[in-house]
Amino acid sequence: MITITDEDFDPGACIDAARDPRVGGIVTFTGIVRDDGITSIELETYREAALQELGVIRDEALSRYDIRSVDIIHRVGPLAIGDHIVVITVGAPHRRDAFDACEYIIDRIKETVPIWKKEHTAEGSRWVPGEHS
Amino acid sequence: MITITDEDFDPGACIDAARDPRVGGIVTFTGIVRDDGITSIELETYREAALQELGVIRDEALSRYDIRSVDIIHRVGPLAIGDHIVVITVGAPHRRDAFDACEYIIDRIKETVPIWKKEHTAEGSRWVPGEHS
Amino acid sequence: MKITVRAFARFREVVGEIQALDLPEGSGIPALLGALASRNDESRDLLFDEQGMIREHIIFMVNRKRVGRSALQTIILAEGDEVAIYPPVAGG
Amino acid sequence: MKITVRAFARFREVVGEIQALDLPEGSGIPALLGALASRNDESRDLLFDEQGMIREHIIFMVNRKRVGRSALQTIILAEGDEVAIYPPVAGG
Repeated sequence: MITITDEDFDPGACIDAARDPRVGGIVTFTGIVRDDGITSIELETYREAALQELGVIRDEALSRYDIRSVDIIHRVGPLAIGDHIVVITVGAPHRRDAFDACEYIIDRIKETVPIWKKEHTAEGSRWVPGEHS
Repeated sequence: MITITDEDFDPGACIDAARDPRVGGIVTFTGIVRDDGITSIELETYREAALQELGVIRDEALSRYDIRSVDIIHRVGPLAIGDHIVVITVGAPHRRDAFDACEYIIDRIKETVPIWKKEHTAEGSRWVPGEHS
Repeated sequence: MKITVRAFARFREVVGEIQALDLPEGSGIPALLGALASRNDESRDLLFDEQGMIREHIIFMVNRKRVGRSALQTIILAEGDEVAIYPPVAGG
Repeated sequence: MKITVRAFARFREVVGEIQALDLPEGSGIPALLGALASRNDESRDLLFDEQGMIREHIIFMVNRKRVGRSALQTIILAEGDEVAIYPPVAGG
């Protein structure tokens, strides 16, 4: 399942949903708001294009790796330190594919999915430059 | 925290415990019982030595990677298909360290921690040979 | 013809989130950007460099498909197209 | 002297989970294995190959510290030591 939401979500529920008799390993990446001297952040998205792009990335992962499931939830809107930003859950027969696919997906998200991050600090606000700008 | 338990556990609670202002990424590996034509499995441990060895592996990971937390829970006793076997949770400022450390830990567990797996099938039972035998 | 322009992040803050532009038939991306840039200096600076070239880092989508640098000058827009402009992404 | 032997997995099934052996002072691992092997053919087969050598894949711990192949013949046990024997691990 691919979701972009303004609400908090539960990474544990994603792991639970990935349990399947053909699956031996589930790898989850949970991104949270780190305190880099900020007070809060704000995530903005081009929602229709982001959902489409997340679907492309999921399909790429499913075709490149021997995995059974990919689930992605990305939060948008105002977030505080420690809040969940994204959770990616990959279920696979064997752990190596689950690790590789999960890392592939988060790398691709940071390259191509239209989501932007604005950091608010005591001194002001700034848009975070992309890793691939 | 390092735990070896006869009871089921909650991977989501481990992710929750790893949230910290200095952490930007949490990587979790959850191993579950895959259906390889088995009916159930049984995990046996040399508990005191296994706890000690898991502590060594955690400390190795903390010194090799830029990470903030390592939590490991390993289940022992009789397990059914789909049951949790192990959960490893690593929190780090940046995702790459969290992925690398988590994969390092599960690889090391399979090499050195005294835990053994017996598979029960319709035809009989057998001890699973180690990946590093 | 009517073209919908959507802008995100810093681009949204400067040129506005969503707007309907009325452009001559046969217009392409440069004409659309020219219309946006003509409004004020801040928009012009955001979209064009000192030589009047479209700034390198702007990403374009037409109807939710990426338009690469090489197609920027040649693509022809059509009635009802949705053009999105935005800076490099930073999600995850 | 009293030595506690603990065995796991297939080794537990053949030689028993835990037992107190009474060995002569100065005994090492080979003497301990010899005492276990003397009980029945199954134990002997599990611990020694056809040439009477300790089988390659057995892992040994003395007081929860791994004993490598090279130390197997030289290590001297002491009163109260806990010796664990087991096959390659398969957890995770």
